[in-house]
Amino acid sequence: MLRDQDRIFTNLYGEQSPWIDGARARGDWSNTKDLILLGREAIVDGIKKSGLRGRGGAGFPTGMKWSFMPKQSEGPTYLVVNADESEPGTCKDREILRHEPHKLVEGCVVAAAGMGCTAGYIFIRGEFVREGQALERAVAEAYEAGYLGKDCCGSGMSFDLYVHRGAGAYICGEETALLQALEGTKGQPRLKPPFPAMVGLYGRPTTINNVESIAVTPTILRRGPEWFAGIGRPNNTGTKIFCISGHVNRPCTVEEQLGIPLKELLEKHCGGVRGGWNNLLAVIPGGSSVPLLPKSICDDVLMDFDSLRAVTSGLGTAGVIVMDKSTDVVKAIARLSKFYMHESCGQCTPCREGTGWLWRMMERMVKGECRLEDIDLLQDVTKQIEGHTICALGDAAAWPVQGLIRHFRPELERRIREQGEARRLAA
Amino acid sequence: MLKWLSFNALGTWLTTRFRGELVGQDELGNRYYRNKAVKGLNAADWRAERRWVVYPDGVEPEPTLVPPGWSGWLHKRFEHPPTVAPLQVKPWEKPALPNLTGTPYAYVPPGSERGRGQRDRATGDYEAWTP
Amino acid sequence: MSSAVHIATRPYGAMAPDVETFAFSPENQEEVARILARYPAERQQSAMLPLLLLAQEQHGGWLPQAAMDHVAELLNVAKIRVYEVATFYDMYNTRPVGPIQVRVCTTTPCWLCGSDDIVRAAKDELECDIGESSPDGRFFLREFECLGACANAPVLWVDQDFYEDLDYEKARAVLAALKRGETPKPGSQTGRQASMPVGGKTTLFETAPESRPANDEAGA
Amino acid sequence: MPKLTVDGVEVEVPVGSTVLQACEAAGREIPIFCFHPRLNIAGSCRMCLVEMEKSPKPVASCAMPAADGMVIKTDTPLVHKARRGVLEFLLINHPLDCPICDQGGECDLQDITLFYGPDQSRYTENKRPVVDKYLGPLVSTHMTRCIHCTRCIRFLDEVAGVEELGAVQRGEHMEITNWIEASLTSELQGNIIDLCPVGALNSKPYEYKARTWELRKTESIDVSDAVGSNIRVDARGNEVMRIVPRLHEGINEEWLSDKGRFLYDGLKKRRLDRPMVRRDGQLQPADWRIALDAAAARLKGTAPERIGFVIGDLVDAETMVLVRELAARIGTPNVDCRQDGSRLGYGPRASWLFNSTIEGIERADAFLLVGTNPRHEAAVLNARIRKRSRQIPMPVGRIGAAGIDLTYEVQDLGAGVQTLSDLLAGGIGFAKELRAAQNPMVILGSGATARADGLAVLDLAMRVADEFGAISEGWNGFNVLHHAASRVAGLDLGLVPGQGGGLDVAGMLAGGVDVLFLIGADELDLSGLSPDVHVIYQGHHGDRSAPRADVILPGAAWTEKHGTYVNTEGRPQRAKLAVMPPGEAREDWKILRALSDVLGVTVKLDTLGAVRARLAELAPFLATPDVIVPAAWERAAGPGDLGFDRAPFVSPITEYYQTNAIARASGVMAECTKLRLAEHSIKATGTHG
Repeated sequence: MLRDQDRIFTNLYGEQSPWIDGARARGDWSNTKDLILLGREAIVDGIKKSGLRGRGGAGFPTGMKWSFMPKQSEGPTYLVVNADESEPGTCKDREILRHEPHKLVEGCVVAAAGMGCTAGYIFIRGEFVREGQALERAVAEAYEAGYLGKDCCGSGMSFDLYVHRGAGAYICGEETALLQALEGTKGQPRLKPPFPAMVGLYGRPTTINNVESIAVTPTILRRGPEWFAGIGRPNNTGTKIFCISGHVNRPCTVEEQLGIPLKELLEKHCGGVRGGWNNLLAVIPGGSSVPLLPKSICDDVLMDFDSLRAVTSGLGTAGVIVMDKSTDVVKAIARLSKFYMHESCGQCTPCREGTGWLWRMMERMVKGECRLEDIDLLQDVTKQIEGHTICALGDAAAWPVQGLIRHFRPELERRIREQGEARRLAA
Repeated sequence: MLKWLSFNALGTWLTTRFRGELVGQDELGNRYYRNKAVKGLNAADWRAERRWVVYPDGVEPEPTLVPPGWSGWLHKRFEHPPTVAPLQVKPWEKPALPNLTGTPYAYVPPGSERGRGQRDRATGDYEAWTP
Repeated sequence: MSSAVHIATRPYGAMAPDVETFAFSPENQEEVARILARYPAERQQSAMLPLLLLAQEQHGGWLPQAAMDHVAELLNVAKIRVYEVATFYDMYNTRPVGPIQVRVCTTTPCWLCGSDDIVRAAKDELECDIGESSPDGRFFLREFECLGACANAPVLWVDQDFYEDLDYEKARAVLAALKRGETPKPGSQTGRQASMPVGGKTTLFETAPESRPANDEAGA
Repeated sequence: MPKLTVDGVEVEVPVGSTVLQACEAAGREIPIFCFHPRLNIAGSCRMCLVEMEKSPKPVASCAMPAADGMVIKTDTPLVHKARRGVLEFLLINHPLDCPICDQGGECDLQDITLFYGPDQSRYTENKRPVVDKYLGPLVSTHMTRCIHCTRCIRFLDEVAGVEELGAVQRGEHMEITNWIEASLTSELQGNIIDLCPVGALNSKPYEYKARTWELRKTESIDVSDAVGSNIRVDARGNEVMRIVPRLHEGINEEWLSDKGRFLYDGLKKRRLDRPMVRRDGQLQPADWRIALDAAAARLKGTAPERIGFVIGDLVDAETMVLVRELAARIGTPNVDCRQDGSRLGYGPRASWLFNSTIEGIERADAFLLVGTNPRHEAAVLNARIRKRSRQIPMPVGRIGAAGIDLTYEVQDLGAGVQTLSDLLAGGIGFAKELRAAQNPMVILGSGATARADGLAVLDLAMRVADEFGAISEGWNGFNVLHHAASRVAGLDLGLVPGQGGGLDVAGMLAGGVDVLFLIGADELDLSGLSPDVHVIYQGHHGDRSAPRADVILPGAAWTEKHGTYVNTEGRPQRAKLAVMPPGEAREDWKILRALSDVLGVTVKLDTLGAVRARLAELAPFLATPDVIVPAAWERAAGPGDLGFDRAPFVSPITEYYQTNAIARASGVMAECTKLRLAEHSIKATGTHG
């Protein structure tokens, strides 16, 4: 278990003041100028060495992402922070935004120094009204303290940071859709290539990072990349905020090291599964977009990118959704299908048409009002969506259903049989 | 009488002569027959009996000239001929007309050139300018 | 900053009527200028989302066409682009609805924790169905997708605040208070601190020892 | 030049090509819906997925830039499965109403489904209903058929420059709409019908009128403006059912203006289908013999210099050859093909041509529009200017009526001649921008030349062109934009009164002639004409001039004859006969040929070939169809002491949909006009209120 000294977000629960005094007391802004003056290469190298992988879901190495930004560029380049946290099961960024906003703001400054960005936008989801207000206050405080603006922390770097509120669309968590929304249009993902590092916000080089990825960077640089790399497992280093929801005794958000066993995570911090470990049915380990895991796998799986990939799931955003045996697992996944249907942007065909089809079929599956062959049809439709869309929402819609079929096919068949039986009896 | 000598008509004449029982005659002179009651030969049901019409001499045979009542009897929609059970005519029924094909009163579809009055507009028509 | 104050500033006590013309109020004009200043001069279209939110706020919770047209004019974009945006995002209402917007999260994490009860409570208390405004026209009830507070499920979002850790009675109590014009305490309704585990935290003792709960059982 | 391997075939494609183009270069056909070579890439239909080595997912070939060393496979199980999948998704919510769909037979979805699609549906849920939208009198919608390719949105945004369509809502509720239920205001909106790959957007006038396979297709030329857009006339029996554009990179690409596309219903209305002669003050039907005799009698009994010929805007070059011959034989100098009163036609040929050519617009880098509203005078050409303005930042200056939206940014410099001479003197800021341009273009419209001081304005404009470097090696930036389809041919054939005494249109109307022979000339104001003047009208529509005529000789409209039209660039093109002229109407050149016989001054041109040979003799540069013979640059001789008129330039087109006899007869065009006027009045009250 992670030692308290190694936790980065020490005000995760908002027990102390989130504002600038509290932040300073926790060590934020202490030597930001030195961090900025490390220079681009050193900052990017440090992040690379720390092994930090993006905390937004895909797990792409942050240092490498930063290194894609062009070294020489005429005109502005942008840092965009993705605070459009809407993945079902995920509530980690919310805690950062309202309780540790200065970590994020400081992270923006450091990241801007590392990539030579001239301006930054934090795109916060519209639903987070209070969180947005907290963040805006933190930005204002940072401006007042001279940490932002023409001469950041006295380092000579010029960097402006703005908060932009979204208006309710899950798809804006996709980086290019987020840029579209930031540019004042519908949040429909752009085609890649060109990648945002070349053509991003306003056609300028842009890097988009998750809130958590950015917020941990000052601490990493301050305590040294080696410290961060020493936590967790190889290639899955560092700490991570886990959000545990659903059927646990004490749902919570907690910062832990990557690679903690799922069982330990649930038992240590959440008081275990409701009704004991044996009452566990399934766990969605990384936000709604990853396939669920049945109990047999949950017993000993480790919570990190590679371990979960090995069991055909993913760490995603580390939003752990726990379901005990009282759960109608088909209905739970059907609700996710509805979510994806509702949040599909409608731009490309497989997602626009396929998500609706999936949901309708899932609704019938819940009641068992279909034929056994329909399970294969369902699987086929998910395969037709997966990998054929512009962005990853299509995949995200397909995977939970695929996971369900993979692990709970007998349950689906049972329902269909029973419904058929009931119908026969009625007739 | 000679035209009865054509082969078909001869058969009808013979049948009428030997088997037929006159049931009645309508205002146009058509005479209606059915099988004579022959013991053992007649069916138990009236629907099984044969019924036929003989048109008057010197008139072009025209089945649609058979009045509705008799027509119904011939086609065994009614058991009894109109002489016994007159046809019930609803107030909204129009009088029956014979087939008018080939007569000046024949039906012409709207727009036909043979119709009286204007031809309907067709595609390809244009509207000429008139001062 | 509380929502009661906020609601009181609304121009309409009940559902806002459709209007022929729309203009930002003088105090909102300043806000408009502040918003526009965030974006490069030739990229003013970026302000579309915040401006529409502001317009909706001003017009009591929904966007009449006049407001959308006004924003289009302000940003010098085609009107259809504004209509596209206003219908794309979930938080805009393009038809008349009640000014106090009650949104129940019903996505899987909340559903697992009993959001069906919350929906029922809202229907019972507001006397209207999902997607409808209450009979007095003050409330608009709708289902919402994941609100991002899953550790505190189930969640109810009213105007600016989240009401967390609800059950049927607590949800009714919150809504009843709102109906009376009061402002219930936002956040967890069970008195828990943010998303800390119920009954006390399991981490962060050394950095904040003063808030260590008495009945610490996590260490066991 | 990136080299790729497509299905084992190595191809080299230009830099900036997409994988799709590379596949096509390798001879592989890729099915597409949303992609259109003239529109921005959407990449949203996902139909064009191909397999790329080293990519875990199939890639959208339309959006993927071709790069060196790519290995593309278009014929693998993965690709086939992807295509089948996408098609199945497109079809689940597509109504299978092909038997009643206007697109049936020319539908991309039908064709592609046939080749790549699933053979049966596995979809058992309900299909999505979508409410149809109102887009005006030209475009009808069947939104359930929409596959959301967004071509229509992109066309209106990018090419037409009118942002009026959009996709509202999201996910499966996404709908293409204009939201406000008003008609579209573009002059190019008809093209979205062609662009729509399914039957969601249809031609409203053509709707449910015919099936594509019943139509006889004839290649023709649009005469509604002087652009000479290439069109195809689709006819069934003797009726023109619709008009669609043909591809011509040099002229209209693949677009067509709405007037050219939808005026055809005017071909069936108010037609002159039999000769008429005025007796007892009434025009009465007559036969050809009587009508020709009546015309000839008046012509013979009048002194040649008291006879005048005016040629209308829709007249083909062949007819004009006959007019020229006939007038010469009669001995009258009073021939004019410029019924709008334009002064062009004297001096070098370059002074009345669009010398840069329409394709040349894409090489220009600055524009000066003088007395023209290209959006209404030549909608397709205007789209070309817009296209260029989207390619590079480009100054466009306008002298003439200000405030008209041309769909690109325009600097209004002034209203009249004064501004032009100020510009020449360098007294306007725009002069600097114009001078800085490599290939500046001066476009002179008829608003500037159809005035008493037209020649002086022309001279001034030519001096501006010379002065600002519009004339250089390989670039002639002086352009005249006509709006009458017949005009350039008329000027090329010299159908203007000689400077030595002939009367122009104004002179003829002012009492200069006793017999006025109008050949399709309907844009004249005959109200002031003396009642003693004998008017012979030869044409196809009972429009403005026919009621005043004393003899009417019914001619053929442009779809009813073989004719040569010369567009504003000086490009001769041939329109072919698509349907027969109505009633007793005849091809125009034959009428004049017959009249010459009756007059006793036989013009010995008996076949179309002979007429065309004569045309080639008279104007050798019109001999080869579709070939522009560039005109040498030469400044016209100074116009002498003609004073300038201080009045502002006014575009000759006040109502876009009503510029010729056919359009005025058309019910569709009338409806468009009505709507446009209604909209104007709404706008007017809106701004005033």
